[in-house]
Amino acid sequence: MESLQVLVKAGIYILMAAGSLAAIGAVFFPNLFYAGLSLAGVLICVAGIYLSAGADFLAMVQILIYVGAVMTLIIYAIMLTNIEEIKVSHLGIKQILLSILAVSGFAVLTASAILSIDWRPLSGQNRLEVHELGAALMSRYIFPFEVLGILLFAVLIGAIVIARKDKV
Amino acid sequence: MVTQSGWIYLIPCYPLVAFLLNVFFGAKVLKEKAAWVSIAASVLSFFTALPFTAGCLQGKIYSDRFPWIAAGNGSLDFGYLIDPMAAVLIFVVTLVGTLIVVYSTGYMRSDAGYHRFFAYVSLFMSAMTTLVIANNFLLFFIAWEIMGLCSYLLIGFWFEKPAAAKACKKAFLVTRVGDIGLFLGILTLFTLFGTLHFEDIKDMAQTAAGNPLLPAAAFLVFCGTIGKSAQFPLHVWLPDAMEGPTPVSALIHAATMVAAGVYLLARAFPVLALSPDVMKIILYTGTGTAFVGAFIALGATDIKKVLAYSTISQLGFMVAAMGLGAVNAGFFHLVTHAFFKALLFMGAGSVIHGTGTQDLRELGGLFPKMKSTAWTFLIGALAISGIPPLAGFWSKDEILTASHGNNFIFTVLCVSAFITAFYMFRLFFLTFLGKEGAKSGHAHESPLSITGPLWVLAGCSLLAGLPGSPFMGMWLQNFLSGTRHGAHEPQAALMMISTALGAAGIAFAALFYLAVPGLAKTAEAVLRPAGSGLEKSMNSVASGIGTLFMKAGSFQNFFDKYFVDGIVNLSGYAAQLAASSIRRIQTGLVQHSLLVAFAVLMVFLYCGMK
Amino acid sequence: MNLIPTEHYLLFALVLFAAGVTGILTRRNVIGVLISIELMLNAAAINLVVFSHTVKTAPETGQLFAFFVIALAAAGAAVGLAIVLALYRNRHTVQTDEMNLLKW
Amino acid sequence: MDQLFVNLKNMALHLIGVFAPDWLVSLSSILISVGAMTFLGIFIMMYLTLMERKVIGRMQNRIGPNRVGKWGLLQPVADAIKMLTKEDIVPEPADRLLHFLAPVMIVIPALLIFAVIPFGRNMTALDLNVGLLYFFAMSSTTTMVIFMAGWGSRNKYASLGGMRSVAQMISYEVPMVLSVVPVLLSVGSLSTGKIVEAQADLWFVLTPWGFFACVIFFLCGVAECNRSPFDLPEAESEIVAGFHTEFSGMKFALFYMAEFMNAFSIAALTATLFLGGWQGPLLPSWLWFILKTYSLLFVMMWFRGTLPRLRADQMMGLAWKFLLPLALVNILAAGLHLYLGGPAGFASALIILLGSFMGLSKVNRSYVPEKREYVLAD
Repeated sequence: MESLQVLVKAGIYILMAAGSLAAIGAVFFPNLFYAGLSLAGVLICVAGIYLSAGADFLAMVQILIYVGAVMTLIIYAIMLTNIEEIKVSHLGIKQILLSILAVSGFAVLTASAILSIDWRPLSGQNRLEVHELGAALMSRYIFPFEVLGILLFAVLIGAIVIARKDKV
Repeated sequence: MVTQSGWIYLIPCYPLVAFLLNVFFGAKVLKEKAAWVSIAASVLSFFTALPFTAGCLQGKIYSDRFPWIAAGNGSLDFGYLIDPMAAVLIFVVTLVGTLIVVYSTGYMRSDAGYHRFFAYVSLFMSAMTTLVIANNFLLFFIAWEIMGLCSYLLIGFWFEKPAAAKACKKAFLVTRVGDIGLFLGILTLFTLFGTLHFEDIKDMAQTAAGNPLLPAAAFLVFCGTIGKSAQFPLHVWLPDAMEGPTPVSALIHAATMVAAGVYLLARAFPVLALSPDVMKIILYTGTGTAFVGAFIALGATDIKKVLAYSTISQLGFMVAAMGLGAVNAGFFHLVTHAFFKALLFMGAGSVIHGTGTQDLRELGGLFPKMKSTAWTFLIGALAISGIPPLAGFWSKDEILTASHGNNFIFTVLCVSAFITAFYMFRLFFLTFLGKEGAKSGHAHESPLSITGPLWVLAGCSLLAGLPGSPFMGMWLQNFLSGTRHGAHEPQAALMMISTALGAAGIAFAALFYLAVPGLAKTAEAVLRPAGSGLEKSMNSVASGIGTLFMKAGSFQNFFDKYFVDGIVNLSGYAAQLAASSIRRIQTGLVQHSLLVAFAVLMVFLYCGMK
Repeated sequence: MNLIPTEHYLLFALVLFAAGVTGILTRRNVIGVLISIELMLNAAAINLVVFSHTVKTAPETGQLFAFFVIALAAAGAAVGLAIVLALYRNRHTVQTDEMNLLKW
Repeated sequence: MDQLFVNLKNMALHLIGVFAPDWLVSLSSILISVGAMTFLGIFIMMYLTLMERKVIGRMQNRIGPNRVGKWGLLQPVADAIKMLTKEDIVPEPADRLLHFLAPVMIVIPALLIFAVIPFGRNMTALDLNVGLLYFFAMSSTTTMVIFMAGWGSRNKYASLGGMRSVAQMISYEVPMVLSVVPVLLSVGSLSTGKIVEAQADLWFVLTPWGFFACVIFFLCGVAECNRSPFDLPEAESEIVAGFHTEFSGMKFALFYMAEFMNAFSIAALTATLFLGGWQGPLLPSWLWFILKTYSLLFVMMWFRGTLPRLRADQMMGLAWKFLLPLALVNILAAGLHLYLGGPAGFASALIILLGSFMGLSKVNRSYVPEKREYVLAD
């Protein structure tokens, strides 16, 4: 079976590489539609990562909610505000350079922090069954679940009220 | 023996009440009767002052104080002080004042501003009397300023005449320059002695002997006198002040106000005495003014101008006396001068009243037409020239004896005395004797209200000299100084010299103007340009000082505008500059602020990680 | 069975997060910014999932929280895009640098 | 017979295992199942087109294609060749990348869904324990691809058609997901294999909530693949051909294939969830599965042949105002049925469901626009 494991590991690394590339694409693509699609690519790679980390339910939910709903929202927004034509998609070169500098600084700092710690004792996963998740959701985390429900309900109404043309 | 008496406060109050009555009810109610209110007020103040003069004769001194401003622990208090000097002066002032008010009822009869004139005169009388009886420098200064105001108002009485308007402004401003000096002097005295009362300063004068501020205070006080008594640099306003009505010139510019300067020196004498170099300055200014005044008077063609310059010269004599240290001599001359100079001015007034002109060239041969004016004028002229029995001789002789020590001063004063006699009789001969001038034709004698006071003053000029003369044993000087030896021993020789000078002056005048007809024209031709030339140079000196002040003022303005304001504006501008530079940070772009936030986060992270 | 050492997961999440932040700071278009925000949220969710089993008493905590993150992200995206539409309707622009009413 | 295909696969593996290292063997087992799936997909797609045209023909009292090959059996091959040879036109303003990528990315989810479908006893390619959720995830990704197709071809009608079909799919996804919940309640697991095993003795469709759930699920499924009564977006009489107007040749063929695969998977899943999948008395499991799936496909074609097209607002109204509430009530009824158990549960569920059905249909009286009087041009 270890040959399969090699394959899976390779797969995961490929997914990570693809994810990073898609993320960079999402940020730097001048055409916003491509940026949206690369975001979808990132989401799917992240779903793959969730699978590799043992969270199957989460992977499927990720694809269902993110790629299904959020991407549709984003693409709707893109189409409705016909952003396509506007050529300049990024801010001034000064702002770009400064932000890249700042972010790379941040990345170096955090990376050094990550690499300097020995994670071995913490590593190791256990694949969770969906019913375990369901049980926990309904027992221990019932309160956040209900609040989430109410929040989504409010968002539903709010989004509609904000977005629709006011009937004047 | 010091006593108090409430009545003294009333002396200045009577003219003040008269002033208020004239101001508020003059136009509507009083109209013609305005003069009676003023006359009543001055007569009342004269008779109120009389008992106190008498009191002083018996050696009493009246002095009282009441706190006026309570400042911190000390307090400025006002009050009156009647000592021999004040007693004599109050007597002279009220007497001459009353006579002049009576005189001016006739002189000002048909004038439109009748009540206004008498209102100002009453105000002036109350100010002068306050000044005389004041017991401290501050009250003295207040009265001094009110007198300045009154002189402004009275000189500019016919304000519709541009010359008068200009003259009153000039008078006021020039005296102001002197007043500033006086005020600074008073402040320095206050810093020196902590009090402004005459007696206290007299007692404490010794304590501040070494202090460098003392000569400064003395000099500054003297500036006040220069301004008010028209001494050398600041004398320019007096000749122009002749624009005012003649009674004004008589009252203010002959008898009282100009004398106030000399009275100030007398009051401040303890301080002056302690600073020899200031005394020297006073002496030389006095003599200089005396000589210059006399010389310019020679060339003057206008009666009142001649008398104005003669006043300047006589004041020069008094100031010189003060400079020599002979306070009593100076004061004695002040008293006699008040009488005969008032007489001369009123004489000139009645001549102007009669003929309608002031120009000597248009006058002449008035003796037969205006007999009483002519005779009184002659008495005045004789008095001022220093002919023995009259007042002028004794007081001038006193001054000459005082200056005997310093022979340069003595010679200058003698020459001045000679010139005084000369120009007085030049004036007399040109107006009253000789052939008829253009305007002499229909001249007529003034009414009794004018000639009356003339005769009274003539009498005073005759008698005023005696109290100070040897016949009465120098009584006035002793009385003034309160000691046995008030004056110098009269030296027969000096007396002879002074009478000789007076007689020579008169003789020369007669020679030039009566005896040889042609000679008058040549004399005039020579004297007039010389006199006016000197006058012009004197004026240029005064205006030089003016421009000096102007320069100082403009520099101060420049400094104030550019440095003081500059600094203030600079701070405002700096704040604005800083604000506008910081404002740029607020770009309104969300990503900028996010970038800043992220950078700060990174810094915290870095610090946290170290 | 951990196939991958944990650091790699964290580094991948870091890359996503860094890309997200850069996107937010440089994108001139509001929807671009929203996309970057989604990236950052996913990065956070990955970390939650990777460390979910460390909580011995309730191993599913991480995953449930990741689930909540996803749900909230969806809610956020919905409201965000509604606002973008309203913004577009009122100001006819979605460029961040044209929305500078707060500019001095 | 039942495990025919499974045995075949094992034999093949042994064959390979003889001369290949073991990791190659496991790899090949994966490859074999993937290959089978793909071949099955393509084969099904081709012969479904034929079946549909034959059935619709029969319904319209005509024979349908019978020229090519015996009874028209080679017709799909002819269509395929036609599709391949047709020139692939790319509109000038279109976005090259999107235009090329859209057809590819629409087929991928359609094929991926096959991994979860239990063709026979232990013949499911990938028996995930989140199988059903996997199905929904994959079907939801198609919305994005439709956008790509519509937007990529820069054609106003295409993008409008794309928006319309996306709106429709999203609207029907909600009731579809909720209609499955009663099944999960009774089975307790998301994996399709377990669901089928749970129906060994009683098919869910026979329970009251099961029947209603099956109807809702099937209708939503049909709507998901834009077929029959709900095929408004690419209906010929409407906006040209919906999102795939600008596609021709092979790309159009791919869209067509994806559509049929979706139809097949919807039918397969309905059969798995409600008709007991491969459960069946006599015949081998996979044969039962094919029979059930194709009968459902026949129903779909039946819909196409007979039902008139729904108007856009009616379609949306049906989804949000009828199916969704019914699904919610169905969950309630299923809960009661399971909780109470026995005939009482059965009766109560039935009553609730029938009551709500009547109420909802009354509430949703079809919207009759008020009479419009036409002003004739004078």
